[in-house]
Amino acid sequence: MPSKSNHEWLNATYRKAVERVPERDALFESSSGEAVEPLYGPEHLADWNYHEKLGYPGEYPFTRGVQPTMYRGRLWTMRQYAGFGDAEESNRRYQFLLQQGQTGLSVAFDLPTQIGYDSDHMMASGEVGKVGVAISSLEDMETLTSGIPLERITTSMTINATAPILLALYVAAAKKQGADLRKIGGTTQNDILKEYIARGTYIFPPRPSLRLITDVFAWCKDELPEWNTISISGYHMREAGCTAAQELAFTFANAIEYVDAAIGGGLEFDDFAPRLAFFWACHSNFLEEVAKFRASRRIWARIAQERYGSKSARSQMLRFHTQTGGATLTAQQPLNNVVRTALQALSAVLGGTQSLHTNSYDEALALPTESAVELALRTQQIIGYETGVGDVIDPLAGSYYVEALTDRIERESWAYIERIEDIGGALVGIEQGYQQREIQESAYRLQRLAEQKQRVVVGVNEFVTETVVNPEIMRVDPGVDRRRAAQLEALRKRRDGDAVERSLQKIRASASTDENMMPLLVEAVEAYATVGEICGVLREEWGEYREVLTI
Amino acid sequence: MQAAELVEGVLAGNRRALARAISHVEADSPTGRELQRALYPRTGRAQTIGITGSAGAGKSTLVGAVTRDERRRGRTVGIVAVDPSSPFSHGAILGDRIRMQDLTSDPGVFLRSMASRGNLGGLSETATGVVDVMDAAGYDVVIIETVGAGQDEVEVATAAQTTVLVTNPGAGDEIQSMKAGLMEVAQVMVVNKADLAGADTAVTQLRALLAIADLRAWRPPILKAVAKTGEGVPELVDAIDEHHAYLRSHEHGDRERRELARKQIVALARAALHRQALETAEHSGALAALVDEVAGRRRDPRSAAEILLGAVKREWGEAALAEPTPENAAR
Amino acid sequence: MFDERTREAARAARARYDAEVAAEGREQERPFVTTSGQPVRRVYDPTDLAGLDYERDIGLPGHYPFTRGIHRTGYRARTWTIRMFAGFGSAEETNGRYRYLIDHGDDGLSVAFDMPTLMGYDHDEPEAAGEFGRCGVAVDSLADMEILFDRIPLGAISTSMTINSPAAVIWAMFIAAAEKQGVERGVLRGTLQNDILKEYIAQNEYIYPPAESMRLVVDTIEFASREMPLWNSISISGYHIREAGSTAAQELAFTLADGLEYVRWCLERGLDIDEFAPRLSFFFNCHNDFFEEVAKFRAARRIWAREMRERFGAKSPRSWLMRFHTQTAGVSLTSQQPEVNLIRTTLQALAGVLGGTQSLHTNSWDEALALPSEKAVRLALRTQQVIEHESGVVNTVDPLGGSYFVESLTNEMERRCLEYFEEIERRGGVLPAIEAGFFQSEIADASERYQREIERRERVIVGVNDFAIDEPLEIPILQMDPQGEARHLERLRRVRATRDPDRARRALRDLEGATRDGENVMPYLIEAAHAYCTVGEICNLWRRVFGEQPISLSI
Amino acid sequence: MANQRPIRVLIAKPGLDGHDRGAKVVARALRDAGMEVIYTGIRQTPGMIAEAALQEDVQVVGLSILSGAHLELFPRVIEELKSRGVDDVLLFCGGIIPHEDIGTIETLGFKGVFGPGTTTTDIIEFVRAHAPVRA
Repeated sequence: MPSKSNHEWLNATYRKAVERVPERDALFESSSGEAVEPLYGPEHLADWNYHEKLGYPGEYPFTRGVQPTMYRGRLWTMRQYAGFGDAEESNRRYQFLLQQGQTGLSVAFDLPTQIGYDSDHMMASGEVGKVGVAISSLEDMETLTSGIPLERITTSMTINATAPILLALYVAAAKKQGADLRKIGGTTQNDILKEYIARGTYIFPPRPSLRLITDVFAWCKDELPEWNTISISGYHMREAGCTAAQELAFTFANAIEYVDAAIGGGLEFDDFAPRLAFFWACHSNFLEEVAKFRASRRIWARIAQERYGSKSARSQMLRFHTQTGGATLTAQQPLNNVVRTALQALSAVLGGTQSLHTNSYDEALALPTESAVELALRTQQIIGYETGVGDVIDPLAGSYYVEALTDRIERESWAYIERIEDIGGALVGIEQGYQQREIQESAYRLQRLAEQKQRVVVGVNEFVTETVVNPEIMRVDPGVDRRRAAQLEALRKRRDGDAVERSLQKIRASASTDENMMPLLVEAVEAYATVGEICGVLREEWGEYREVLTI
Repeated sequence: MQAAELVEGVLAGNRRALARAISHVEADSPTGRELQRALYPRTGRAQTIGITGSAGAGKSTLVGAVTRDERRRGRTVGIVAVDPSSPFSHGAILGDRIRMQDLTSDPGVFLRSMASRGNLGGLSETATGVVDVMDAAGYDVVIIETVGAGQDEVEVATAAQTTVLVTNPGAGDEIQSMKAGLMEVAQVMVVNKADLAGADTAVTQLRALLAIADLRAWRPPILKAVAKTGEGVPELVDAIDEHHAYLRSHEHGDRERRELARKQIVALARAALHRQALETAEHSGALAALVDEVAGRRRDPRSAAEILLGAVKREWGEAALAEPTPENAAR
Repeated sequence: MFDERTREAARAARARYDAEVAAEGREQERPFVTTSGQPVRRVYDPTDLAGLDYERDIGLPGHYPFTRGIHRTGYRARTWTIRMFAGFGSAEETNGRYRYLIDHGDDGLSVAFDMPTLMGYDHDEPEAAGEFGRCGVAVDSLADMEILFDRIPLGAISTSMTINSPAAVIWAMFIAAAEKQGVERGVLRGTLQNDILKEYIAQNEYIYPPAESMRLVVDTIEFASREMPLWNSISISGYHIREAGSTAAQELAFTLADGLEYVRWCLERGLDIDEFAPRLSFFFNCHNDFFEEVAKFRAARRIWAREMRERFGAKSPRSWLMRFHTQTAGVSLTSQQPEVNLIRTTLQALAGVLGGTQSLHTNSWDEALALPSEKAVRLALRTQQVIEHESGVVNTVDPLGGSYFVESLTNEMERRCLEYFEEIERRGGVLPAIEAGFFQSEIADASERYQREIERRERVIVGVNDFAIDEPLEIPILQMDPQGEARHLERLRRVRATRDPDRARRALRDLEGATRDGENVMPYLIEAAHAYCTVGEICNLWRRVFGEQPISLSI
Repeated sequence: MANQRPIRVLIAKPGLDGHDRGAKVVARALRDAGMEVIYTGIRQTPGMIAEAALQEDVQVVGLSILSGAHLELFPRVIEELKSRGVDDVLLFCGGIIPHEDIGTIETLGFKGVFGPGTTTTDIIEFVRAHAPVRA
């Protein structure tokens, strides 16, 4: 231990130095607005116990990583979120990405698909294929996955309200490929609670939505054992403006809600918990993000062990996907985004992510072009192959600052988790608008800081250049609406209408029971019932959720 | 659009004219006054309902549910939803349309959001006028929903014929501490979110309070409802209808309608007096001088207030002599 | 650091964990090594820091041994100087670029000179043919300097000049230009690279034999310590050693060895160490291997502090602390898929900042193809600004301090550096080692190993030996002003025709006398600069006096 | 105070996109600048937006969209407004809108197109400068 304590040093030496050359007029704080001290040293880790806090990779509490070998065994999965237009166009983009060295698929669906409208529905007008691919029926799913061996490539699907239906479609397509369902790997986001909080693609009220989610848990346990049934996501809450600690806390509060629902439905924690996955954002505050990832693993291990009495290490280890911060990208001087994304990607890797999506620099302007997507992928490859950071597991462990920050984020997160418990859990919080309000407060604060230039955003409120950026942008084929409508019309004529009707009636009947709906959904999509038709039936039975005003 | 054109439009049920007319009334502009004068004789047809209660009681959801029920009964509905203005910026966020999304594309419904605009009573001074314009535009039912805090709950009673007080299960403490006045202005009471535990307790507590209140012929019914699912809402609308019928037919009805008119006049006059008195005081310069004296501890605030009032009275005395019309007093 | 019990527990747990991983056999079968070939373990924990003493080895920022940085306030008072190296074509064009950079937030100038200037030839000499303005700006006389810094307040901005053999000459011209602006030399801030030893080792832009070159360097150091207290008289550079293919450990060791050599020469001249040592500065490369680079910077400070205090007995803390400039690695840039270089530069810049650099140049993504375009340079500048303003790494000092891996790697870098010091000593010191080609062959070996790894694809270079694509390049290439060279030569002709011939002749004669008599040449050079003597005239004078170093020296 | 008329603004998100951070930050900033903001929430059809603009008699309509469907949805909002005779409101929009679409959107009648990174101060000033005065 040093003879001079940090405290003494601050009071004597540091203060003197600051009198001579004052600190920059800058914010020395974390995303939660907590002060960052000038220096971290051994005294910050005074009561700190290595084994309690860190341990070894692959061992409780998994702070240092979930696999014993981490990236020395295999690099993270480079998984670029993509999808636009119709199934055929998106299939072409996937083939391109796989050729470029991407190692997993990540499907973006368009808003009508996410909200349960077929492409020819009135509400879908203008939105078909815009933010993702339009999928209404098994026919589309077959086209989407054509030429992609589903037994070997894992697929992540960003889909929530309609997740069970899209999963049913994926399974049906895999069966048609002749794949062994026991080998099918991938993830459905399937996280409805954060939709109510931040992302907005909900359909039904919370209770029936939770039932669908636990149906997926239970069904996959037996039928699709390699599938990650849910990706409990902090990403969108972070994008909506919350802090790093809130991102963890709100996500874990949601996780607790799902787990409780599943246990309430008769499942055993250790039976389904190994298939729970998480999804974090990675924003710009470099070391805070690393600390966040590390803290997240420790918190989940504790929740699993202490709250749910888990016996299995596989249930205690938090596996997560990361996406760099979309909200940090700027439309001004868009190439600066390459720099931001590279730094964020490095954070995620130092934090031990299992898979990673790097944003393209042009995404603040439009859908990413192919060359921008390629550059985003190269970012990961450079980190993976050229920087050597994957050669050592958890290389920042022991850093006074990083460990202190990891502890602090954990502490802040627990405080929020407890506050939500006091309210009555995540769902009650959502209904009261608690999480929404907290997020908006943080978002507003960030906006104010930027406007007062206390927070510099390069190229936006400082180092501004007047030149107009007009890069080549990606446009979805405007004919896609018409093409889709024709496809659906033809499909509806071709398929066995009675079989569709029968399968929909079964779904309607099961809506008010607690029967597992998954087999019925698989049956319906195999009869070529569409996403919109199935959701239409459920809308009639369950009604629709309406947002809570929280501003 | 000029006043005459607006009057014609409102009476013909033109929505755009109605919206613009409301803006004038809300702004208390000369056109607004003209409109109120022209339209008032054409009002009185609508059933007007005030919905009040504390924040989070579920008033907006209940308004939606009541509206849906009224629509099922074939009545058209105008809604005035009042939310608070920020005391600092005077701005407001008005979000009631969110909870009534399905109603906003129904041609039989007209929803207007209003900010309280920092009036002393909380409820916009002009809300009564807005209700009247909707009445004149031919809506069968006009519902006014208010911000749920403070004195405005009392004031809502002046804007509508039937006032519905909304509470929740578990609001025991709140019910206990309710001002007697509030109890007395409500003609219907409803325990919303009655699917939660404690609904019956709340009903019992309300009943106990009513027992000691100073009531006249009408005894407010106490109902239970779940606005979110619509449970109990038809019964609530029935109760409102009953009160409406009571006002029309019962011997006390006429007295109560006169009472309402009196309250409306007094409330408006009080607000106007208050505002004008302060304006006059500031204008005369008397206030600024008194502030100096009180701040300097040379005079006590109470005497200062009396002096101020004297100054106002003197100014008004002269003005009243010069132009003794009723309109002057109301300006 | 940690008590024995913690370490003991960690040792046991670690052994168990290592055994488990080995049994599982899921790790890739490849050597896990840094670019310096140093093996890295799969995981680092307190056991790796046994024997590390916080106070002795890490300490506080702004305190001996400066491992955590030289400023007590780190980047909380002032962030690093953003210093973009630039220069091309004629003085007019380069002056335009400087003013552009300053407009976009550059904090300090950094001048690149063209080959004739670097080699001490005027541009109308036959040796200069075809080389005008290619890799830097052409400067022959004070007349060029005046244009180069036109409308740039030299008293307010710091200027770094990458010049070695003719460093004293160019510096004299700079001082003269400032004096013509009305700025006194005593307030000038900046850096002269002036590091001749690494020219013999790696970059080969030397003119005179080592001993004579060293004398000129000592002259400048002496002059700076007496007359220009804010000036960094030398920037002892590992950058070019690294670019020539050395490992990080070699870069560190050879550079510090050079630094110590300069100190010895100055002491021999009779200078007081605490008078000149505070003005010595360093210049490092920052390459891809992220943590090794951070460790290199931290180790460099610690080694230098220890050498200065323990070996040379410097008393002033300002003599102990190592200040350095960093440039991201030019050799790491690829001409294939060049946009990808932006990512490399970003990561390297971050490592430089986490290592606590005092100033930073970030390369432009198009530099593997041509001189950087204006937009590419701006983006390189933005890279630093994003790190500074958005990443939060500047909020606390030495944020990686304490990391088992980083501290361990720092120790390892120090150990390897000290091993090289011993090796160099065994060979009789830096100059004999240069003459024997020791450094050169060490670098050549390392470089060859690196190349072999790439060719065998043991080392992946994204877009080069993996993830390659076949698409034509569309890069906006910087076009130099075609009239630049003619304009420059016309100016040179005019200078010779219009200067005071007697003053010029006299200045050169006096300079020659001072050179032969072993007097400090700086005052004579400044007079020669004012007299509009040219770089070529002065350097050729010295060529006569000192002789030329044959180029056969390196292997 | 009743004589002071705050500017009334409608902030709406057309289409199915649920990312409402920007819309809410703007709504809040306009509120803090003393305006009355009618906030409709997400998933508004062009008809709902136009109807709200009519009933609320706003002076200003601000639309936020990030899904890229602006060229489809904005013209329909304009159509719906016109069909209701709402022809005297100030229109602005924000979101992810490519530079090359700005011209088209302006031709539709949008007076302000605000991309990412716009300050709320800019939007407030814009609204104050251009909001039509209502007698």
